[in-house]
Amino acid sequence: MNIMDTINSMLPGFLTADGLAGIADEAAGVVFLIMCAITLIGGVIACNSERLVRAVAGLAVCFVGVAALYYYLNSPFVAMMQILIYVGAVCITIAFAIMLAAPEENKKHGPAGPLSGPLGLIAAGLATIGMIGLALKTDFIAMPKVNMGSVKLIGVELLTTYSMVFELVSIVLLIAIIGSLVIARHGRSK
Amino acid sequence: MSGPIHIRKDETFTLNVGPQHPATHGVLRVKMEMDGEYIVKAETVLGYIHRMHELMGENRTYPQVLPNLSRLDYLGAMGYTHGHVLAVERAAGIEVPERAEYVRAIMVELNRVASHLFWFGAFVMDLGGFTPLMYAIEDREYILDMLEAVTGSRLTYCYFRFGGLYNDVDDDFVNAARAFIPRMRKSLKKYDALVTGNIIFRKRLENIGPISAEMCRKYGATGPVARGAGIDFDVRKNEPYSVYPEFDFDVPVYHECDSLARYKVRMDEMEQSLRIIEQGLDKLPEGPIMPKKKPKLIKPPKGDYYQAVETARGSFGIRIVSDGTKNAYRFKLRSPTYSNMSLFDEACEGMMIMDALAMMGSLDLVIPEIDR
Amino acid sequence: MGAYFSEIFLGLWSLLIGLGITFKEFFKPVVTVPYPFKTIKMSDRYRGHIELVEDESGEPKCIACMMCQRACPSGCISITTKTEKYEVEVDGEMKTKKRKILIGWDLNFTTCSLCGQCVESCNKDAINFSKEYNLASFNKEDFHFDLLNRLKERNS
Amino acid sequence: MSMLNLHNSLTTYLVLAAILFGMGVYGLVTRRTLVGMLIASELILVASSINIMAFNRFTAPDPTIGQIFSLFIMAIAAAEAAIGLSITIAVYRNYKSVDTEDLVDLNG
Amino acid sequence: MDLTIFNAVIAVVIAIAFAAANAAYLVLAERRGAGRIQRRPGPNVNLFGILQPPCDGIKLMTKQLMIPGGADKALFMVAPVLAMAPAIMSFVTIPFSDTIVAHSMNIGVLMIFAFASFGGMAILLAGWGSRNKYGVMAAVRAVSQNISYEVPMLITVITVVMMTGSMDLREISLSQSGGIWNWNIFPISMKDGFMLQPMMPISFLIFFICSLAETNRAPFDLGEAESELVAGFHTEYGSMGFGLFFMGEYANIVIGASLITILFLGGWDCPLGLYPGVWWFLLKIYLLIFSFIWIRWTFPRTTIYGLLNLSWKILIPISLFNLLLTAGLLKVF
Repeated sequence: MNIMDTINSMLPGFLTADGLAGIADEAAGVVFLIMCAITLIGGVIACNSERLVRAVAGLAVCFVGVAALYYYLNSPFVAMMQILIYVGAVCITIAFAIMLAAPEENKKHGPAGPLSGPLGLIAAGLATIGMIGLALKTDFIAMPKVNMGSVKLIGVELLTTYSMVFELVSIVLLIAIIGSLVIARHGRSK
Repeated sequence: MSGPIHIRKDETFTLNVGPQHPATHGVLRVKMEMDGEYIVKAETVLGYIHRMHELMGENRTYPQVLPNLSRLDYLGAMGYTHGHVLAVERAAGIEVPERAEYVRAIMVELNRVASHLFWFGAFVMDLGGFTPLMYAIEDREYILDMLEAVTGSRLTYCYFRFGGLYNDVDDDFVNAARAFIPRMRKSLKKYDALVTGNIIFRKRLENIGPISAEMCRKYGATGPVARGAGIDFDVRKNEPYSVYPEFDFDVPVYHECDSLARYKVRMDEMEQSLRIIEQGLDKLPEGPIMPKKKPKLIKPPKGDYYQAVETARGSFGIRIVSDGTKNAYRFKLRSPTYSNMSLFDEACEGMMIMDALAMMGSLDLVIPEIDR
Repeated sequence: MGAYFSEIFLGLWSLLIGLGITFKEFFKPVVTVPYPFKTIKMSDRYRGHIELVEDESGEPKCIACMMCQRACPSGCISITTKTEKYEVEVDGEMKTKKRKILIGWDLNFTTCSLCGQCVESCNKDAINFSKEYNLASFNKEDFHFDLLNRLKERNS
Repeated sequence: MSMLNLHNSLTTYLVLAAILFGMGVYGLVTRRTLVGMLIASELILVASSINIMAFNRFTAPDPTIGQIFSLFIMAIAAAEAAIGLSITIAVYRNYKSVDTEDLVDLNG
Repeated sequence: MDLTIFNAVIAVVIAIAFAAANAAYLVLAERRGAGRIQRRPGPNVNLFGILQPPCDGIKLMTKQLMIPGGADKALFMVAPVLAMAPAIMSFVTIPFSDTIVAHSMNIGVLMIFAFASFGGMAILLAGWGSRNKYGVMAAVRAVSQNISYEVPMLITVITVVMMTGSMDLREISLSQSGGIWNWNIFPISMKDGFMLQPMMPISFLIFFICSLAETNRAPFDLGEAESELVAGFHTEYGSMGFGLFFMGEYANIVIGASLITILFLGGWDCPLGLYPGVWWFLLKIYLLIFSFIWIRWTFPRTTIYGLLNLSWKILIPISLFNLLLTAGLLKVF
C-alpha cells in the first residue's frame, strides 16, 4: 500500500460522474482495473501482514476498492455506505481492539501446526478455484429490469416489504451494542 | 472477572511527563505509571535545574546572596528577597525606616498580583485557552513597567537592601500605582466573566484534583493550596512581619479542596493585594529609605535565625545559622512550591491525566524554586 | 429534568458571555510594539550592563580600589592595574610614591546578574548602568566587554 | 472481451469475490490471533456482499433487493465487529493474550 | 449533465486548488484573528502577512522528514495523505452556487460523510504508526470523539434531508432559496405551504457544535491537546507530514462551514432573495469560519469525559427528539 493507491482509491467517486454515462468507456475500464488491483492488494495485506495494524489498513484499502466496485455495479448509495460503515466504523473498531488488546505485536509465535500454512492455502485455493470455475462455467440468465434501483426505492422497500428484517437488524444492532458494552465493561471498576 | 480490578504490571505503561513537556512549565519530570488514561502511580523527579542556592548562600557574603534570592522564583522575586532581607535584618539587628517598610509591602503586593496574573494565564493555557494569558500579560506588563521604572529591572529585581531600599519611589510610581488599582479591578471583572463563569472551565475544575486539609498538613503545603483546602493560614496574618499588621485585609479561604477552590483563592488574593496597595499608598510616610547608620560589613552575631514570609506561592522560610562571620554557616531555604509539589504524587493517583495536569497547574509551580 | 435544561441553558449563556468579551477585544487597538521596527525607550533607572563614567577630562573616574570586584557576587568584574612610581614634591623635597594605574576594566557579561551591587559599592560613582539592551550575538566572546575601550569609543 | 470492458461482465465480479473469499478463508485458517481472524472474516463477508451486488446488477429483475441485502450485511458486519472487539478485550483481560494458542482452558 | 473526462478533471483541479488555497490562507486568517482577539497584530510583515503562507509552506517542504525509530514507516507515511486527500475530495460535490459545482451527486451528503470518516482512520494510523505514547493516547481520544459526534451530526442531517426530500446538496440549497425566511435555520417556513419545525435553531446549534468536534477544533481539540499530550497524534510529525495534517484540518473546516451553510443557511441564497450567487455562499462560509476561529480563541479545552457526556447525554437525545418531532410535523402539515 502506498500513497498513490490511496489517492487512486479516491478517484472513481467523481470520475464516473453520472454512473458511467458521461465518461469514455476506456477510462472507466482503466479505473476499474486499478480498483480491482487495489481491492486485491488490500486483501492480500489484510490476510497476510505480520502486523495487525497494517492488516487493518489493508482491510480499509480493500474496502475502498470494494466500494468502487459497487459504484460500477450502479449503486453509489451502497458504495458510500460501504465506506461510511466499513472504513469509518468497522476498521476503526478493529484498530481499537488491536490497540487495547495486543500490546506485543512482534511477539514470536510458537511453532504453528506445521501444516496450518499449506493447509490454509490448499483449502482457500480449492474454494477459490471451485467458485471461479462455477462462475466461469455457469451461464447466468439476465432478467429484464423492472426498475432502476434508486435510493428512494431502497428506502420504500426497506420500510414496506422488508420492514420486519429491518426491525430485526435494528434489534440485532442494539443487542450487539449493549452486549459489547456489557462484555467490555465487565471487570473495569472505574 | 468481577470485583475491583487488579492492575498488573504488564497492563500499565510508563509515561514520562517531562523533563520537556508543555504542562510542567519548566524542566520538571513526572514519571507516571498509566493504565490507559488513568494514573496508577506518579513519581516526581526533581533536580533538573538544581543550582545550589543554599550552598552559594554559605559561600557568599550576605549582600552577595541577595541577587540569588530573586532567581529562586522569577515570577514573584520581590517576596523572596523580602524574606532574605528580613531574616538578615533580624539577625544583625538593623533598623528599617518606616517609608522603606511601606514601599517594600507595596512592591511585594504588586509583585504578588503580577505573579498571580501570570499564573492565571498559564493555568488557563494549561486548560487549553490561550487568550486569557494574553490579557493577563497585558495587565502584568503594566505592573512590570511600574516596577522597572523604580527598580531598574523587570523580573529579578534585587531591589531591597539590608535596612532599606536600593532607591526611592517617586511620584510617577505612586500615580501609576493609583491608576493601576481601578484598572486591575476592571480586569478582574473581565476575567471573572470570561473564565470563571465559563461552563467548560468550571466543569474541568469542580471536584477535580482534591487536596484535603490533612494532606496539606502531612506535606506542609502552604499558601493558596492550603487555603483552598480550608486551612486559614497566612504568614502575613498569623506571624505578622514588616508593616502588615497596619493593613486591613482578608485572607480568602475556600473549603471545597478542589482545583476551583485554589483558583478562586488566588483570584481573591489579587483583590486583597490591591486593597493592601491602596492602603499602603495612602499611608506612605515621608522619610529616608535607608537607616542613618548601617554597618559597613554585615556580620550577624552567632545564632540561629528564621524568618517566614508569605510569597505568592505560600510560606517561604529562610533559616540562617550564623557563626559570627560574614558568611552564613548554614543557609536553608524552605520553598513553598517544593512542599506543594510533593503532595502531587499522592494526590494524582487514580486521576485521569487531563485532570492531573489541570491540578498540577492549580498548584502554581515555578520549577527553579522547587529545585533551588 | 429542570436542572438538566437549566444547566444547558446557563452553560450556553456563559459561553456567549465569553464570546462577547473576546468580540469586544477584537476591535480594540493592539497593545504590542512591533519590535524590530519600533523600540521602546528605557526608563531612567533601567539597569543594563555597567559602564565606566568619565570625569571632566574624559578620563575614567575609576581609581581601581577594587570595591566593585569584591562586591560582585558572580565574579564577573576583573580590573587589572599596574603600579607606577612617580615623584611628587612634598615639603620642598621630591619623594617617590607609588600609585595604581588602571589598565584594564573587563566585564564578563555572560555571568553578570545585573544586581547593581558594584554600582552601589563604588565610592567614586565611577560606574553606572547603560541603557543598552539590544545585545545579541552568536559568540560568547562578544560579551566579554572591555569597558575602558568602550569608554574611549564613546568619547571619540 | 476487451480488458477495458471487464466491468460490464458478471464473471469479473464473481471471480474477484471468489479470490477475496479465498483470502478470507486463508486468513481464517492461518491467523493465530482473534483480531486477525476478525479481519479475515470481514473479507469473507465482503466477498459475499460483492456476489450479491453483482447478481443484483446483472441478473436480478429488481435491483433494489440486492442493495438492501448488502446493507443488511453491512449492519451485521458492524454488529459483529463490535461484539468481536468486546470479546477480544474480555479475553485479553482474562488471559492476557489474544493468541488462539493460549486460549486452551477447555482443552482438558 | 454532459460531463466529459476533461471537464471533470478541470473541475476537480479547481476544487483542489480552492481547497489548498483556503487551507493555506486560513492559517493566516486564523493567526490574524487570534492576534486581534489577543490585542496583538499577528503576522503583518509585507502587506498584512500575505507572503506568510508561502513562506510557511517553503519552510515545511524544505525540512527533513524525520521518521522516528521503531515507527511503522508505511503507516507513518500514509497517514498524513489519508488526512488530506479525502478532505479535498469532499470539495468535489459541494455546490458553490447553482452552476458552480464540480460534480453534483444525488447522494452528496452521504459522500461528504463517507470521506469524512477517513479522518478517524488517518488519526488512528498516525498515532499508532509514530510509536509515541502521547500519539496513541491522542489517537484513541480523537477517534472516540469523532465517532460519538458523528451520531448526532448524522441524525441532524437526516432531519434536514427529510424536510427537503433529497440528499443532493444542490437541491437542499435550492429548496431554501427565496430569502432569509425560507432558510432551514428558522422554525417556520412558508416555502410550499405552511411548515413548522420548531427545533431547527437547536438543530443548527447541534450541527455547529458537532462540526467543531468533527474538525478537531477547540474547544474539542483533544486529539492535539498541546498542554497534556504535547501535540497529540502529530507529535512526531515534522516537515510536510505535519503540513498535510494542518492543511487537512483547514480543508475540513471549510467543508464543515460549507455544509452548515448549505444545510441550514440557504447555501448561495441572498438573505433578501434578490441576487443569489456564489458571493453569498463565500460570505456565509467565511463568516462561519470566523466564528470557528473566534470560538477557538475564547474557550478552554473540554475534558474527554465532558466531551463524551455532551454528545451522548445532551446532543443525541435532543437531536433524536428533533428527528421525531420533524417527522411528525412533516406528516401533519
